Amino acid sequence: MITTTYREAIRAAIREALTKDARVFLMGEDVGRYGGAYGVSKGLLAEFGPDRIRDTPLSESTFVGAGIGAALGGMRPIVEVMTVNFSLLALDQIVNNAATIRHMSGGQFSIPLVIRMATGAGRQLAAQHAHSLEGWYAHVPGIRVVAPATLDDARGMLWTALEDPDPVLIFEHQTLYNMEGQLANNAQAVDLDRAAVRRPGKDVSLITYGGTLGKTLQAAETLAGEGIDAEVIDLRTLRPLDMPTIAASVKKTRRAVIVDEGWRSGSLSAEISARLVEQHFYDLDAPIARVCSAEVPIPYPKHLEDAAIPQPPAIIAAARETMGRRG
Amino acid sequence: MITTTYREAIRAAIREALTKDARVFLMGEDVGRYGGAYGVSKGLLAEFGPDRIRDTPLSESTFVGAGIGAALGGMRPIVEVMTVNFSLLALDQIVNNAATIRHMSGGQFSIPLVIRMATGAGRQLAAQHAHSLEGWYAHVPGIRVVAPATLDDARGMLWTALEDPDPVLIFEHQTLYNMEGQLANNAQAVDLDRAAVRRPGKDVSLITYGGTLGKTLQAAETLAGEGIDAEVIDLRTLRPLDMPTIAASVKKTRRAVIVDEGWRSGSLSAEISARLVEQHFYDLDAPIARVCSAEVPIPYPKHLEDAAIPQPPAIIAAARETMGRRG
Amino acid sequence: MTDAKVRLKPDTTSETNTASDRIAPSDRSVRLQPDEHRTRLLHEMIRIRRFEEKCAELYSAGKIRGFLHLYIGEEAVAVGSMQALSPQDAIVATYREHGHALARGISMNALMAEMYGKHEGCSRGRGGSMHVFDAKTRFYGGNAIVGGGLPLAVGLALADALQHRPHVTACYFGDGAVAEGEFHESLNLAALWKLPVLFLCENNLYAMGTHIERAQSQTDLKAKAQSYLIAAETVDGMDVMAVEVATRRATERIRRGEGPMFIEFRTYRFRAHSMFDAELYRDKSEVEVWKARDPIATFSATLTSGGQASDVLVSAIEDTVTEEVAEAVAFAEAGTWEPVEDLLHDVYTPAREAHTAPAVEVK
Amino acid sequence: MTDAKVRLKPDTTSETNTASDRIAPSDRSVRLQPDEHRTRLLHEMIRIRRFEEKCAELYSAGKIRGFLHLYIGEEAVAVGSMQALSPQDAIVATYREHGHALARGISMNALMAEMYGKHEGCSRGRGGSMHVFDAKTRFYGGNAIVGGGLPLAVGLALADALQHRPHVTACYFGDGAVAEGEFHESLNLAALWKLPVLFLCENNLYAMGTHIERAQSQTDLKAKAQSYLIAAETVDGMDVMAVEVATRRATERIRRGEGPMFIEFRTYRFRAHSMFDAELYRDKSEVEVWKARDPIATFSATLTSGGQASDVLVSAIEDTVTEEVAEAVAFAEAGTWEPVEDLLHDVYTPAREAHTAPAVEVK
Ligand SMILES: Cc1ncc(C[n+]2csc(CCOP(=O)(O)OP(=O)(O)O)c2C)c(N)n1
Ligand SMILES: Cc1ncc(C[n+]2csc(CCOP(=O)(O)OP(=O)(O)O)c2C)c(N)n1
Ligand SMILES: [Mg+2]
Ligand SMILES: [Mg+2]
Repeated sequence: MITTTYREAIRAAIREALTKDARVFLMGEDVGRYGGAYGVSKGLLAEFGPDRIRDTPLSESTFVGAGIGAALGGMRPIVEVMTVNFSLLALDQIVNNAATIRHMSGGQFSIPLVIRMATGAGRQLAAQHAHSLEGWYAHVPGIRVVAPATLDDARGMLWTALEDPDPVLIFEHQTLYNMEGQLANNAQAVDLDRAAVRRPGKDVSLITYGGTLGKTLQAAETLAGEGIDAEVIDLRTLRPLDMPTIAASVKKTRRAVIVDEGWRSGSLSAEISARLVEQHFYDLDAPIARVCSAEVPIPYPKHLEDAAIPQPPAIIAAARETMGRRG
Repeated sequence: MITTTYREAIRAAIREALTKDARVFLMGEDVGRYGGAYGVSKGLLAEFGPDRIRDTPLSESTFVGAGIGAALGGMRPIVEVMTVNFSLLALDQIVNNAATIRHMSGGQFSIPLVIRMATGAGRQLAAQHAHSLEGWYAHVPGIRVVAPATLDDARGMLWTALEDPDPVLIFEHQTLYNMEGQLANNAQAVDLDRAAVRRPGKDVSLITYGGTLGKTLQAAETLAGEGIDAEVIDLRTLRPLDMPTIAASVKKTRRAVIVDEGWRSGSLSAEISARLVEQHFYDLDAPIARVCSAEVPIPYPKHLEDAAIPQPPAIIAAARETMGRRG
Repeated sequence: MTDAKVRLKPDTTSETNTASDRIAPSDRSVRLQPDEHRTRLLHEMIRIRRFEEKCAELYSAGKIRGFLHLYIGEEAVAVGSMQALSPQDAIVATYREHGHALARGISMNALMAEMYGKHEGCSRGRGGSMHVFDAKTRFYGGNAIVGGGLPLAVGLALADALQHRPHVTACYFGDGAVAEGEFHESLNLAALWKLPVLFLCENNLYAMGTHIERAQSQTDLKAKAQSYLIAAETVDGMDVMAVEVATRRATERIRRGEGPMFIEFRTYRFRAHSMFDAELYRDKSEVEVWKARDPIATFSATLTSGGQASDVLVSAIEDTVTEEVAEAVAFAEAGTWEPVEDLLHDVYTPAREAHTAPAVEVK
Repeated sequence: MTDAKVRLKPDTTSETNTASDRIAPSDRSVRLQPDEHRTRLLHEMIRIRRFEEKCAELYSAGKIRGFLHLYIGEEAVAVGSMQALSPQDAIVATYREHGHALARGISMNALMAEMYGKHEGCSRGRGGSMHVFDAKTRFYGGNAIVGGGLPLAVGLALADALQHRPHVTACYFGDGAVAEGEFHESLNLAALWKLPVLFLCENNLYAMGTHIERAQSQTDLKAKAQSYLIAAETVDGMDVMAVEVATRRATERIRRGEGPMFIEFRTYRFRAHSMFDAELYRDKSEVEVWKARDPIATFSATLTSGGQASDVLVSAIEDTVTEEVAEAVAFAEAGTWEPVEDLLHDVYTPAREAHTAPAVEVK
């Protein structure tokens, strides 16, 4: 085992991909000389040269679209968009081209493209840098959406994403880059299909992903102290959702709390709730609860940012309420 | 009463707004000489001149952004984006500016902007012209989203939207423009806050909006023939959702089917379902059902397009199942 | 050209574009069998014209649906420029791409079946008129988002460059697209990275109902390309030979590694923007002036008066084309509807590549 | 200038910019009390410099959080250009806007409180460093999306034009923003509609770590503006007087109704892009070369050597500024946190306008 960070784990994954597959290249704003806005690609330019570590001008729509074109042309591009907020400038390319070309061409062309972006709040970056829009992307047929929440996933999802013949979006929560932990020396590619039970439990299912996994695990520990044995599910894949894993948990616990940093209305949590009701209504002993972001652009001051996004106390309270207990 | 169309009703509303308020102007691609991609603004250029009916170059991000700026500068712009598909090019302006400037400025500036766009499938326009993304917009705090499904709303929502100090997005379903019907001679502005019960019933609530209202009413008629008395709710406002009206209906019927032309996963229907479960779990006698678009970019051929989007038989089947009856 | 029945399509199998029925790329003028080549150009333009006239009819008959954008009047651009492209070059077009598809060598049968939405269509019916795709000829659409194809073209060219393939990506778009931000971003990126993209702007003066004067502060579009230090030229898009010569010059330049190039073709659409357009925005007289420069009529007249073709030959071409169009309609009519059960096909690619788990150390 | 304690801020109440402490707009050279005016320019630049140096300190101390982008080195651009703007003109800036905010007349107290996120901040603490807004001075942000302000500026100018107000909208943005599609769309629209927008490009050679040579195929940015037929000029952004003179010329031109104008200011940031930047992408020596042209040091030297100011005066300015900054910090420290219960404030505007139901016939 080695001690490493989420950032380094992603870098190792990129390095591995560049080494193993000559078709892979990394492209985005400041991925080269600067080393990546979040320092992920530091050193890679020196190692792989400017053909494979490509700094782009500020032009999200075109460099994402060029990634689509390069994928069509036989390459395996990794496109980095600094944050999901800026990806709105490239949304037309992602939704109208990347997600549809296979279909519109009657299956003649696939787009083996990987797009990585940072997401989420927690660093006081305010209303144009802190949103969690991965739930939006998960709405779109034709793409796959994943969110690594652990070192293993940060290390292992990229290669699998690159092997996918269709576009895969990888969302990296801003607050995770510095997360330190242990990783196997021979950490490998991981699947992109299954949710993971990060903490087994029998009383209530806490379903989450990405940046809120840590907070949810924290909440579960506190709940354990109160005699509530929470199971924590890390979705990992946001599209398609791994309903069998979610359902198995909920069938066992008969209660669910979904924790999602998206704005509550229309967040991914709603979809999970709706599916559980459609398919497991009679397995549920209590209303499904959701802990999401408040319906406000993320404010700058720490106390307001903290209040705007999911925090352990709210998760704990929701779980308790689901159990019929009041705080 | 007069006989008119949805298209003409919107045109009348625009004309009225231009007449009543010198700050109002209409801007967008081909709204002038061409008369609007859907013919909505035909004749208005001749009547109001090029200062107030402004043809723009193809540059969605900038003319939407200019609408925001003009609203900041004291005007009351109506910006037409031809279809929601193209609005993805302007999404950065809508989400990162229109929806956030009031907040980021600490309430100093409001953006009294109205954006109209066509949405939806049904005309065989295929995968880049046929999507229903209004549910996406309904996810975003800071904007209001409405969907006129009737002549009265087509005629009456615009003025109220223009009076709103914040951005309002109006979604006009492509298939409704030719809808003909009766309108009062003195048709007036209508509220933007409340859902409407379009057909009272006691057995099951069919909740829908926009382009699928007609199909849902049709389904309700068929169901009536089978002894199932469906109540049909037209949401009208997608953000904020009028939960009291929805809840009142569901409390009465204890069953709900949500009909939404968005792709099923992550559609607005999920949010409604989730809220009903959170707030009315114990009022429900059956799982909530959803009838949505299939998870596929809309295909060109009619039989596949028809199969991809909600149709009366699917609505009927879902309602029956909710009632415990099989087809 | 002795047998007008021979279908003259680009050779999609030969390695380069020096096949005997094509002009040698290094030659600006027509050298090999010039009459045959010119007759082929005429033939290709007539194929497009008659195909689209039939489409208009079929639209009225309800056989073709959705949006239908005719290229009538602009045929010289697609036909002339395609002569300069090799089968390995990539094409990116717009929703007004029937002409490009035919000139590129997509069979009329497959194209017509696509117009119908039949499973035998070149996009298996899923795309329709606006979404013509063809892997064999590297035809990457058909794109119904104005400007949406430009970044794809840049990326395709990047892929060729990175793989050291000597191909050009030809990207067609309209004058309207020039106003979109993606035009700017794509020209800059292509120029910055010296990518082999040939930007082909079909300036037909209108974007739907908006005249270029009301869309562009600078209507000399080549000046825009030059502001990225991209070599640029304006060419008469009603003259098929001029189009061919200019495009050939451009592709040669690009193949020499001199980076992207931009050509503005001055052309005009004779028909409405789409089948829904009442054409309120232009005078009939303006249309008539341009119709006098009909690329087919003028080229045909040049050829016959110059003795390179006879009236007999022209009418033989017309006969061949009539037959080809009829055959395409029959093919489309006989085509099948994809079963509704297959609705969810082609959203994702069925099989992933073999998954070989890596075992590389984390540094 | 006799009393260095007088805070020299733009007059935000006077109707025009001919208030006695400003240069008459019709005069390209400094006419009224030139020494006082020049000293004011120096004072304004020093205010910005010391304010930001304090911010850097406060950032390290954890008082300021999020992203912090310092303007140090570029002060001449904001200070010089703001002289040419009237209080009724509109300003649109970027996330690197402290200098613009101060030069525009937003009080240092309110700005510092905003840096802290306190409720007394100019954006009530909601925005922070990147989102400075001020209705009184028509300061429309602060925009953390590169290029995102350009369309807003076009719209603000359109609103002025439609309301027959003689105002200019000044839109500041970086060299990096020039690559974004919105730059292209916005310049075209402003030029096409002849809107009173003054595009002020702060070319500091870098967009984060990307040198302009690696971002633009054409690095002469004025050539880009000219491709929209927009009058354009390149100006030394390290020379506050040159900046003022050029901007004044531009605003006069715009007020005469001649449409938008573009100025590229050649400048340089002495500090990192933001507080997270390790500056791997440039040599220290390059920074040193530019530092030798420090707009404050050079202007101060010019003034003292030319006799328009004395060392005593300069140190009096420094004292005043030190005091002002200390006061601003004290103000921010004493500021309050908005109650958490108010979290949902300012998402929507509380009251709608009076609703008068129309009774107009449908035609
Ligand atoms: C982004 C986008 N905006 C608007 C439209 C609607 N639209 C389709 S074609 C067209 C005009 C395009 O004009 P031009 O680029 O000149 O091409 P032409 O149709 O003349 O060949 C418009 C506005 C669209 N398809 N995509
Ligand atoms: C659309 C968008 N893409 C990327 C970023 C991240 N980013 C912030 S500042 C910056 C560089 C901008 O450079 P420039 O326009 O030259 O302004 P400067 O910082 O030099 O003042 C980048 C890439 C962003 N904020 N917005
Ligand atoms: Mg055109
Ligand atoms: Mg810069």
